[in-house]
Amino acid sequence: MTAPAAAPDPILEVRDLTVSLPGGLDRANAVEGLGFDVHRRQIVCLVGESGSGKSVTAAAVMQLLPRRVLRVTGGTIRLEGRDLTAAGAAQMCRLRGNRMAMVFQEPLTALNPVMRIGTQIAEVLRIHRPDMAAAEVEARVLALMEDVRLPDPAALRRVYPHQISGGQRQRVMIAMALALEPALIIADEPTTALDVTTQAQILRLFRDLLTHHDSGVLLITHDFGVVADVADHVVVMRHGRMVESGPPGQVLTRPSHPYTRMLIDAVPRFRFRAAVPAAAAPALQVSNLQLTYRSRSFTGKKRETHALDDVSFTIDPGETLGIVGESGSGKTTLARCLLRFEMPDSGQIRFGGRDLAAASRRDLRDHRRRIQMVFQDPYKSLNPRRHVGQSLVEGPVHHGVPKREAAERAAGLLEMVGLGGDAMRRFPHEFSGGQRQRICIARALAMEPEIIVADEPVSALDVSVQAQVLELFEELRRRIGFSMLFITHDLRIASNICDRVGVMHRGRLVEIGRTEDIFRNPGHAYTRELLAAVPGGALGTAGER
Amino acid sequence: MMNRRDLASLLLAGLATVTLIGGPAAAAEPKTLKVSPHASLRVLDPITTNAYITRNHGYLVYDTLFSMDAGFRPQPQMVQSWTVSDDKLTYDFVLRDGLAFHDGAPVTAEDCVASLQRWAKRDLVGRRLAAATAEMKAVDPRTIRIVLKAPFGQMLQALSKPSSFVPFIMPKRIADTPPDQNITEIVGSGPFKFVAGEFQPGVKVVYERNTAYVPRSEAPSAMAGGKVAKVDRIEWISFPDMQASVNALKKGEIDLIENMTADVKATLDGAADVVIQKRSGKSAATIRFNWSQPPFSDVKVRKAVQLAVSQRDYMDAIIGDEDAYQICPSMFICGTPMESNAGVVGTVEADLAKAKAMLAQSSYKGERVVLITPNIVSFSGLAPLTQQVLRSIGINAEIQTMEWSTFLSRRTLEKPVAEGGWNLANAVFTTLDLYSPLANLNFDARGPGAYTGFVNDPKTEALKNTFAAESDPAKQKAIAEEMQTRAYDQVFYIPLGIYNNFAAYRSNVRNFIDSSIPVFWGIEKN
Amino acid sequence: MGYLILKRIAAAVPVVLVVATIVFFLLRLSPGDPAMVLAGDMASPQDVAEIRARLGLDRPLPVQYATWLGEMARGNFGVSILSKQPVLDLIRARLEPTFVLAFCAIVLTVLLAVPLGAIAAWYHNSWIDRVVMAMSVAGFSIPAFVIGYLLILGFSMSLDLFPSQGYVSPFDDPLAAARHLVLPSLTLAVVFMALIARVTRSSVLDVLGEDFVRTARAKGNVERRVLWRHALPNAAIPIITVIGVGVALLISGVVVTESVFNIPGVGLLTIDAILARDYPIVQGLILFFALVFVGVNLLIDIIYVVVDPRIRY
Amino acid sequence: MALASAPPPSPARRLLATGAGLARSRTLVIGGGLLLLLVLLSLCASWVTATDPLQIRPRARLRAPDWTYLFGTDSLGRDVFSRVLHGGQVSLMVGLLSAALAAAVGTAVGLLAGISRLVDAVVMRVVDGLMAIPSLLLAVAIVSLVGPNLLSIVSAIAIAEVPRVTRLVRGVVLTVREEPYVRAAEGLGIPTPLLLVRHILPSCIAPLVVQTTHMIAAAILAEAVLGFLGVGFPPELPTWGNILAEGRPVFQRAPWTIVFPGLFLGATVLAVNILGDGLRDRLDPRLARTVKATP
Repeated sequence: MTAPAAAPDPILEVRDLTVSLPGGLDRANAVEGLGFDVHRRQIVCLVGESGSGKSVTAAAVMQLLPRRVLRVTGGTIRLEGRDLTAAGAAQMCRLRGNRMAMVFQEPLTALNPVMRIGTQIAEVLRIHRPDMAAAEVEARVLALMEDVRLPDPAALRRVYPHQISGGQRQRVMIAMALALEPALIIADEPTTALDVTTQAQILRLFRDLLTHHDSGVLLITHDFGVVADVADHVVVMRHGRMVESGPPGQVLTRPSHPYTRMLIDAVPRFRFRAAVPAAAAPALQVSNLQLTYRSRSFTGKKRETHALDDVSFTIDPGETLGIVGESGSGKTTLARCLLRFEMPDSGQIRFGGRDLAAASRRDLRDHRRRIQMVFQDPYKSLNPRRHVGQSLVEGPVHHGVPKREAAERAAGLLEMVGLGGDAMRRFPHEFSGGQRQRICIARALAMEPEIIVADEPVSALDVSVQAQVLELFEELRRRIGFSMLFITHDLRIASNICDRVGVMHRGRLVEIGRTEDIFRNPGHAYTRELLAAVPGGALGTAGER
Repeated sequence: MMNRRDLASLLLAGLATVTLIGGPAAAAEPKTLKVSPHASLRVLDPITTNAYITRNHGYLVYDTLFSMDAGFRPQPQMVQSWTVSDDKLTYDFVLRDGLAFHDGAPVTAEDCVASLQRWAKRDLVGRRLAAATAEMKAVDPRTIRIVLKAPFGQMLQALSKPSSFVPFIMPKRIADTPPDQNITEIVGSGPFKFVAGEFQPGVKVVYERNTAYVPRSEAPSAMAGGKVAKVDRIEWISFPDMQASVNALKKGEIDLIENMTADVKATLDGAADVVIQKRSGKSAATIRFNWSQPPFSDVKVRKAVQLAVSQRDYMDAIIGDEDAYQICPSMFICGTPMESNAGVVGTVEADLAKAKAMLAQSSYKGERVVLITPNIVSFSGLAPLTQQVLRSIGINAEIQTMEWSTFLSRRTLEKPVAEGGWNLANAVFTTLDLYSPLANLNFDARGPGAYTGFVNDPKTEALKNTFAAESDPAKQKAIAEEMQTRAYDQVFYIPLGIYNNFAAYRSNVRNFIDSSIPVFWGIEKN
Repeated sequence: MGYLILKRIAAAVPVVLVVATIVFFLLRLSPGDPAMVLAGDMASPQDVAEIRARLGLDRPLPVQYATWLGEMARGNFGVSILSKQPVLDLIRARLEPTFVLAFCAIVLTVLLAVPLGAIAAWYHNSWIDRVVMAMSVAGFSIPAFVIGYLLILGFSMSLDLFPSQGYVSPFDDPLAAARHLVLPSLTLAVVFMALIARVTRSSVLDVLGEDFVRTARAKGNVERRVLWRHALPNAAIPIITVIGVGVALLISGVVVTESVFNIPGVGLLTIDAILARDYPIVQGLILFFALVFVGVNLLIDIIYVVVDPRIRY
Repeated sequence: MALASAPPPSPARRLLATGAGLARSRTLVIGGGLLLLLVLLSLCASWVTATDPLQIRPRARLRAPDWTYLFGTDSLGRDVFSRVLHGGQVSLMVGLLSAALAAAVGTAVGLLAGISRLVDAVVMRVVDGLMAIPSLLLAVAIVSLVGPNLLSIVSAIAIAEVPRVTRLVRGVVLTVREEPYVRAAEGLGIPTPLLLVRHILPSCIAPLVVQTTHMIAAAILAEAVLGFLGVGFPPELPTWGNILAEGRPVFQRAPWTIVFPGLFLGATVLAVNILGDGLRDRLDPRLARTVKATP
């Protein structure tokens, strides 16, 4: 229908797209009046915070919106000129996987767990090319696996999704998406669930594939780092509407909309703190901590996982020590050991003149008051059935503080973390994620701890909120002066908040030292690898002094 | 009408016959009678248990020296002839020809002596006989001699004792088993053979015709007369509830239901191809008192209850069908030789005013009395109605329902209620339990240790001894009447009326002998 | 696999031991005296005492327990008090009808309830879903004996399609056996079907919310194939688990069903034994049922490994 | 552990949960209403009918329903209507008490399992053992051995249900224990028993309520089955199980002796189950997931 314009025909043409929400919500439409194009061999990034409608847009294009809940009520979606909003169910089945394919965020759950990966890749071919010979299908599957650089395709196609790593799973997803050379690949946060180093590899793969294949990519992300790395065109969304769009160079460096600017400014970047003079005696001294998980597989083989392998470090009073590393490196286990949720096999945790690792149950109670934790997920770390006041008062009261006094202090703390005193009588679900994390911090502080262990305290938050919470940490530390063990996977965040930083890899602390020293002159190969993988390298350096 | 399933089972049965029996027998189609008995057969030894079902099983497999006819008279069965000495102390019994056990061995006098001795250790009448006996021996292979110490007028009644325990004759090697141990091999000389290989306790019992059996020439009458087996095979199939067997009979899945109440019978009225027959044997419901404990140790309290009872109310409430019950004050049951109305008090209609007056004179002070009852169907209406009767004259009665076995052990306790004892219990008997003044448990008046209730009346015991020695029927009757008058006066127990049960069978079944005990000779199936 | 089976068997031993202990003390500590039953109506106290001594009922409880456990371990489940036959023989003689009945009920359930549940999940909140769920609730709410009687009244007495009672072995006469099995299997299966349909529905609903189902759709699978090829195999684990746990339900059902349809199986034996206070049989039966339960669940653990590659022990 | 920012539940998703909950409350109303009606009828039995449920009328047995005897009379001439209503009191009480007992004991034991691994191991072995005994059989065995009375029947039915509750509660305990907010409370130095009661128990309430309603239904049925098998309450006590058992032999002759108590029993169990389903839809947090499932 549309007459070919001067520019090559877009593969995907979204015009005036409106997806309506059921009544009774804070807004009427999940997506409103959205329009953009995707061309061949082009990566278009749809970027925005949670609730911006970017995922709904992807589902709308695939026509995979939840039935009876979300409906396309306006606009057109054209795939290679065909209007998808008018396509029937059978026609959509023919198009999906064939002319357009999708890669999802969490590759573990997105793959059928009880089907061999080779079969899952082959399924796309079997559905859309029913007359393809079995040998041909097999050959194509192997070729695809080769294409996405999966090792040893012949063996790997017989295994199940749980037997391979996250990165490999995502490669399988991509192989499935590429199977029939679709015109459009939609990738919904394809790297969010992956470790940084893997994320970098997968993004590289996306870029490379465009040089071999003729597809266009619609990539959905919340991460401006990713945008900076791969985008050919950027669409920024907020509350279901497009805020701004353009080539990345323009949007990232000269954003025209204040919201975009705010988002970009909130992206953490390397920024080191001034050095703190060393103290005479450390607040906490960990030496030779060792923890090994043993399991026995049903073939009788023993499997050992060194969660902590000879870990030693100290934290000075008032100091923030960062622990960085990828998932499975033992960061969280370390935190759990410090709070004695987990019992180390050997080693010492010297704190307040006593060895926590050997403390009795009764000693433990006293110690737990002096060392408090802030958890990753603010949605799960407050008891949903108790109001905020109760959660804040519970600990101090239990340790002998009179109720009235504890309540007064709690109110003061809420004030301090930026929430009004009326927060005391409200329930956690009435607060946003950032506010809840503030409450969690207040709860920890209510115990007047000497050390706070913060386990990925901002990674579940939107970037703009992240920045605010990090600022809060800084401010509180200045005012109260506690020591902190700050666990994060994000080196940029670590650079902002940590005096010193330790790098963990497979249970070992491979390197520890002043943050700036480590990041500027990494001594260990793994640290170098981590630094190289930080997304949005361009942005990162831009933020550096 | 024959449907496919019948055809299939016929074919199958035919096939089985060919393979199992083979030869000429294969030509004739075996006649199998499928019966729903009143209970599941579990214990096979009729001397270790007094269960009716085991007794009925005994009548199929075993034979007896004498047996009782429809007029409650003893008739010779295995015995050809007998003589009594003039002093009435020596009896000689001669066995008839052609008697043989199922294992092929002939029946000898020795077998009979061993069997009688085993029986006499268990049975009440048997014990009485044994007590009166000086010697019992085999004079020759066909002659049994019993020498008495004192005259025993009930000799033939004892040897023909129809209900448990029955003096069945079994091979000596088996009869030598101690009477409290179950025999393991079921070999008799009766008209049917027990098929041990097909016996499944609680499921199925199988009997085959004893082709070698020589029946007497007389016509069958109750347990007496010629026992001619006319079906080849009898299967007793257990049913968990009555309704299931009624349905099975309606559908022709079984041929005969041996025993059912009037209520169940009513559901079969008008069913196609089903014949209903009123059974001549009757059941008798009773209230029994615990004499060993107050308040019923006081005869006035017992009399008060006696006056408050109406047999008609009981019969209407638990039976309902007027054709199926009978108001019968006779303690030896109407229709038997000893039936009499001597000494009857109250019973038919209640006289509440008189009852209350009697109670007022008694030692009853309004204390709680405990009525124990087993949780089985034939008892179900008795206890609630008894409670209602007692309450109507101001006796505060509580029902305690329990397991049959608990009931049995509980009612032997002579302790106060507070220590686990009891005050009242309902009991149900059959004609055969009660027609004989000697065997009638309601007249066990030995006091402590006697049959449950512990009736204590030496006068009655003395009367029974006189009765046992007496052989003149007229005098016997007079003694029985005296016993009944005494029992009514002292209120040994209260009879609540008697009722009939019913048998039902497919219309192709004929000649089901009307007997108190269901017997399976004479019966035919076309 | 061998290691797995060994390990599971080892884990089952304490369970069986616990059951044995519970059963022993439950029965021994209760009132009601088996010696009394055995002695009968007119026995003297001496008779009863004699019988009690012969059965070993007069010895101290711990001694009885130890003796009993030892006998059990040697496979001697004792002798029925009433019929004097070895308990093991009695149970063995009753196995076939019960297993045939249970097998038919399970097959019926899997063939009917699983598809019904899956379809209900697929048409979530539609009238089909409501009908299936209503049937399932009703199945839970009507006692098995009522269902049994209704089936007999309708299909046996009125329509004369099936026999009203009894059992014919399928090894003797398959046709007659089938006719005899239809109504009892249905009766037994009703509760089970209600349970399985329900679990299938919720399990499929859960799976339908999983990401890989979205992936399957994104690949261009038609909806039917998404349900049968992707959702159902993944929903299998909870369904199989419930089939295992449901065996207990089936055993309880067997007791009632066999009693309604007069099927000479283990269930009928159970009722008879309990009503007659036949201790050794009751003990043997409860242990037997526990073994069946443990065995079935062991089997299910093995099936897990087959259907779900993620599970390892 | 996960490095990703798990996005908070979108408004759409939250809306879905409440929306569906409202739609489902219809089942709550139907189940609750029906149950309320039946309970009221039973509780007010003495006002609804003046007839004594125990009064035997020798010359009015097996009367078909008419205006004097709404549901007819049984084989002893007792008024079935009065018996059914009065029987409801016992049956409902058995249902409530057994479910409450099972829930209480099961919860206590389940929480106990949360205290330490050793306690857990011991408790779970016993629970597994109880679980392996078919519940009906266990109940039949207990009642027929101890003797039938309210206490024995209620506890027999309850014992059979305890393992299920224990497993349910233990499952919740083990899951919730790992929740950060419980960890946080533990970190505050709250001792384990208080932790169990204050922070973990409330999470058990919703599934427990649902389970308890279904247990009430199961218990009412169990009482009926016990009655049917002849090991229930003493026959002189009118309960639905006993009324059904007494009607059994005369069923084909006097169907009203079975039909009316059967209807009441069925309706009550159905109402309780529907109520349970309604509650499940209302309270079960998994509802959110089921909504997401809609294609």
